[in-house]
Amino acid sequence: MIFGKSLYCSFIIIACFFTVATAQNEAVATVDSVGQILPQPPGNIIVADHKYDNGGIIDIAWDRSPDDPLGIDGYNIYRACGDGDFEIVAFVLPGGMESYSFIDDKVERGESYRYKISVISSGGESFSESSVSVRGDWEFFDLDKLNILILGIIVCGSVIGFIFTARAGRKLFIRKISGLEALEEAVGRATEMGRPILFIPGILDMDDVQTLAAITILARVSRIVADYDSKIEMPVSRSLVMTTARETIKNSYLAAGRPDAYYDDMVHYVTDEQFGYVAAVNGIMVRDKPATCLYLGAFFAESLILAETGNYIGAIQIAGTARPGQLPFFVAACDYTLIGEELFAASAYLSGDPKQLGSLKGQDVGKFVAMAAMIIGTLAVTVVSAWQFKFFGWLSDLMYSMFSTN
Amino acid sequence: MGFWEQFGIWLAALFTIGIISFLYKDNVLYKACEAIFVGVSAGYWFVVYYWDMLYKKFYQQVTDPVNPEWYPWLGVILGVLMLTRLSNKIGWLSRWPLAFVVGATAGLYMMVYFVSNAIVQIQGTIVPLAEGTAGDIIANILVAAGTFCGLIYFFFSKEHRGAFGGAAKIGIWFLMITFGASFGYTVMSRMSLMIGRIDFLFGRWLELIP
Amino acid sequence: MRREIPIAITFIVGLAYVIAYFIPHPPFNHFETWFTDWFVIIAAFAIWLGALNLLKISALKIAHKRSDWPFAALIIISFLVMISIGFIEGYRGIYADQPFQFRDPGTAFDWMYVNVYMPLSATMFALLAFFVASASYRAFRARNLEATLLLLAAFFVMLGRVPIGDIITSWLPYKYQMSQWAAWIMNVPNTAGQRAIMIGIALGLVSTSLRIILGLERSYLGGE
Amino acid sequence: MLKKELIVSALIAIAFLIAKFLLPKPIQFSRTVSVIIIILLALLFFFIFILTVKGKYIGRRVVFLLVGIALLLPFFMQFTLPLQISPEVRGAYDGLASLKGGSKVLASFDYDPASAPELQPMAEAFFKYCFDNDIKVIVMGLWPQGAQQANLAVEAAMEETPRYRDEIQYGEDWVNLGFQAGNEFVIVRMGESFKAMFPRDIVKNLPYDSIPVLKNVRNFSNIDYSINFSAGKPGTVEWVQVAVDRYNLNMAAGNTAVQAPMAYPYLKAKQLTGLMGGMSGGAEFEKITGKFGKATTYLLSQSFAHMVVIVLILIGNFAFFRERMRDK
Repeated sequence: MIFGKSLYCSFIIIACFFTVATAQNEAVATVDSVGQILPQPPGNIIVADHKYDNGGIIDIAWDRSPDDPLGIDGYNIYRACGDGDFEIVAFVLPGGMESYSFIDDKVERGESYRYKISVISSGGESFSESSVSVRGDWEFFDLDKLNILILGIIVCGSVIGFIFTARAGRKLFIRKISGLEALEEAVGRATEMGRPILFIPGILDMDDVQTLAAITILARVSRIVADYDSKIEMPVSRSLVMTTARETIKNSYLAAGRPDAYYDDMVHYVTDEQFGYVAAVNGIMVRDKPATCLYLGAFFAESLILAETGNYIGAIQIAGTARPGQLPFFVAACDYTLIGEELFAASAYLSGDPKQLGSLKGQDVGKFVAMAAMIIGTLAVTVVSAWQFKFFGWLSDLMYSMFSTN
Repeated sequence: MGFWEQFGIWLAALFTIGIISFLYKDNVLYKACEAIFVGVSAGYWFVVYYWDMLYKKFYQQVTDPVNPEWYPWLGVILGVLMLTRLSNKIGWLSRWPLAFVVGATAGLYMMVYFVSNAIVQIQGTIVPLAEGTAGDIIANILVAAGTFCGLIYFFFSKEHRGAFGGAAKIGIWFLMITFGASFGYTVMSRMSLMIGRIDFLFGRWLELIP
Repeated sequence: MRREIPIAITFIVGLAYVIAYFIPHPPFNHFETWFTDWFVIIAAFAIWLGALNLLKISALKIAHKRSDWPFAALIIISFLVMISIGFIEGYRGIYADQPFQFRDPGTAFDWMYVNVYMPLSATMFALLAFFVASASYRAFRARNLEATLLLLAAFFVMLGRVPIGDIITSWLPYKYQMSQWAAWIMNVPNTAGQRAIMIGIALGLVSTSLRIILGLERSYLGGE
Repeated sequence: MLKKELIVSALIAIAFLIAKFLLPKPIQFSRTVSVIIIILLALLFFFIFILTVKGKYIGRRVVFLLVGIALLLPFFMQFTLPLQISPEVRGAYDGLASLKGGSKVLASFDYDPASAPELQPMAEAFFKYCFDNDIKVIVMGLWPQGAQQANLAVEAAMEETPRYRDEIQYGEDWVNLGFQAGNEFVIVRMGESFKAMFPRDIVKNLPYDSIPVLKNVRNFSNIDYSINFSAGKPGTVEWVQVAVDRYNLNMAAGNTAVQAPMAYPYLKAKQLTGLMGGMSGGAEFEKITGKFGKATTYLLSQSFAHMVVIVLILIGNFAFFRERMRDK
């Protein structure tokens, strides 16, 4: 019994050795000399230069060997450079897929390569045909992303374009944003009541665009505050935000001609930890009873706690965030809420600076493009699919490819 | 169960009760828990930043025996510049790393959001409306119309009046339903978290839960 | 110079990311790697600022014997305990025969994490369950049409996402049961609303980022 | 004042100690007792309703107590709730079920223990399903604590099904690459090479190339399917934006309920194949995979809590409308 098994094994080993040794000869035998059935070779080998890379990658794909489902050991990938000999570059384990792919990233740019795939099973190894020769090329620009470049140029171009139009002195109309209209009134009320204004810039660091938006709004708000001779209080949860906010407020006071009224402790760091921070802010709210609370930036679970406490102390509350999950709490509990894009628009709006307003107009062009694309695309696709109206086929294809990302 | 494991469970139970006691009123136990929390969390992040960022991303890369990298040094220079904040005199130097952080954020987010949030979502709305059952068709039309009206609400350069104002109004309704859905899910999430704590307190600690 | 160099840095770094998106080969594809690593290294330095600030504030409280100074002392102690454990475990792990990481299961750091940090943070988070309930009772009112829509949507989603919703509506065919209503709200109006918000946010973000990269928006450097 | 506080604390401590050492364990209510409790709760709410309509709003603490009771008592009751599988969860399951043995799944654990009640049950069911169906799992984390949660999930699966301890080989059937700092940038760089981001695993500290399951895994193109358990940022949004949109990864997501609504547009735009939202998503996933766990147990409490919130909103609004009617 044992003797039989080892004999059987040695036959396989010899057979394997034999086939590997004669690998160059592309001789594909289905049955070898000792009656072992060789696996059927994989077929349909497709080799292509990896698109839009540095030239050092070649993609290889092949259909599985018909014996794959019956149990094989795997596939060997052989590569030959130019007219050279084939060498093993990789071994791929079977994965039960219909077709396999491999990315060879060890090729030289500008050289041509041929590939061959072999399948290995207990019956031995059998080889596919050699593939066509492919050169590893490099492309400068990723043409798959051309549509994104075009759309990007349209949107960014219109933003920049309107900024320049506005700079040239053309007057641009911007609708009222009620939450921001109320801002000045809210600051005024705080001044009348002799109570501070609380400014919370969210709980994320300077690496979030919402925090950046909040800081730009702070620049305008603190200017109003300086003009009204009111008081601003700003606990923050990030040290970077603290230093940035201090500089911002200092500048506003300088611009308002009241540098003497500024002091560093208007802005103070509490802790990075979300709930530790919220607990501290809650304490400040209950103790100092600010007349106006502004929550602008990136908020998470604390939105509810802040808005509820603010409600409880009877402050005017204006909130704004681009996090849809927190908006309901602000909408339900605050007097005014800036929703999503309005938060980003706020700084431009408040500045009244034509350049900044121009960028809002540019954003509207982006929205217009989006809406136009939605209408045209949807109609074209609907007409094509519902009435098989081929005439619009090109249009629906165009819309799809224009907004595809792969 | 070893001593440390048992002790840990008792400690965790104490902290859990300490925090929950805040619901009754602010008290000494809660204040102590909060202080420990602030200290431990600050320490936790300090250590994690040290090992995962300074050690892994800087030290290990520049001292790699096979191919040491040079570029992390530049990051360390920027990081040290950050610390100039501590000085009033040269604190302005910290604007350099800040400018780097802001620029990287702006550049990356610009592309990422433009592609995933704008382009892909616009592509997502381009679907044949008249396909499937009557319910599907209504749903398709509602999604398209809702997105459209929602975008109208965000238009800044036109007054919300007349038909345009009407569409903006419908847009805000869609937004409100969206917020309602978010609200519902948020409630769900918060309740789940409390369930997790109750399971710990009454299950793992008191062992009362089957 | 104090203003120009930062603006130049922002411009170059921002532009490099945009270019790297479209041109996928050296040197541009290295930028992402480099910038990522620099970014985290800067963050690792920045936390020193925060930690020092925290220690300073707490130390001042103790020095001035403010009313809650024992808690300030507790903050300092727990901070120091945590970082000592973290550093000891980290170095022990590096020089051990079987190298391990400071936070691997079985280390003292992991023990602190599981038995101190985690129960505290999870319970803090869980308190929101109670606040949500209290706010539901006192704050969430159907004051106008918008608020009514919000509450109705919340009502259907909350009921539909748990089996009770379907039990209440079990007399209806499955298609019209509560979970289906909730699914419909999520898939139709919620998707539309989320999409409008997402597209709007994307455009707002592109425009804000553009203003920052071009140096038109520089309040992060301290005002105009 | 302090004396009163001390007495209250002492009483609470004694109550807990009694519960710990003297009560019979575990406690289970029979069906009749459960029904009686539910009826009593309903009566209590009716009483609150009457009070509120009369203009006497109950205090915050009473509301807190009610919520606490509603969350706690269902743990001791024995009802099984009928559960329907939603198409979102089915989508996530179908993606997994269509994989053949030996397929490679990338699982990113982007949450911390605070969100574990919602996401851990999904993760456990996921591992159990993969282990039973010979699906290879490559674990990583964008949150520092995520990779630890994955270890806990595997440990829990092995505790429950001891045969896994023999059948499942670390390194061959699953691997934990650990946490890597850098948020979405990590995903960007994984698009080029996994190895550059994760030179070694974290459980046995083996070099990337020596791990059998990682053989031939260079980047996302060698991954058959992926799943992401996410509680915030970085998480599903980042994965979709980078891995799915740039590298065409097939992906399903398990999200906390707070996150889930934001993921729906991605689902609708087919950037995600499926979505499991919160505790109920987890329970559905447990049901469809047949790997029952905590989410199913928790669901009764969850249902009770939702009912409490809804009833409170209704009572509050009823009182609000009555006041408004009276004012007119």
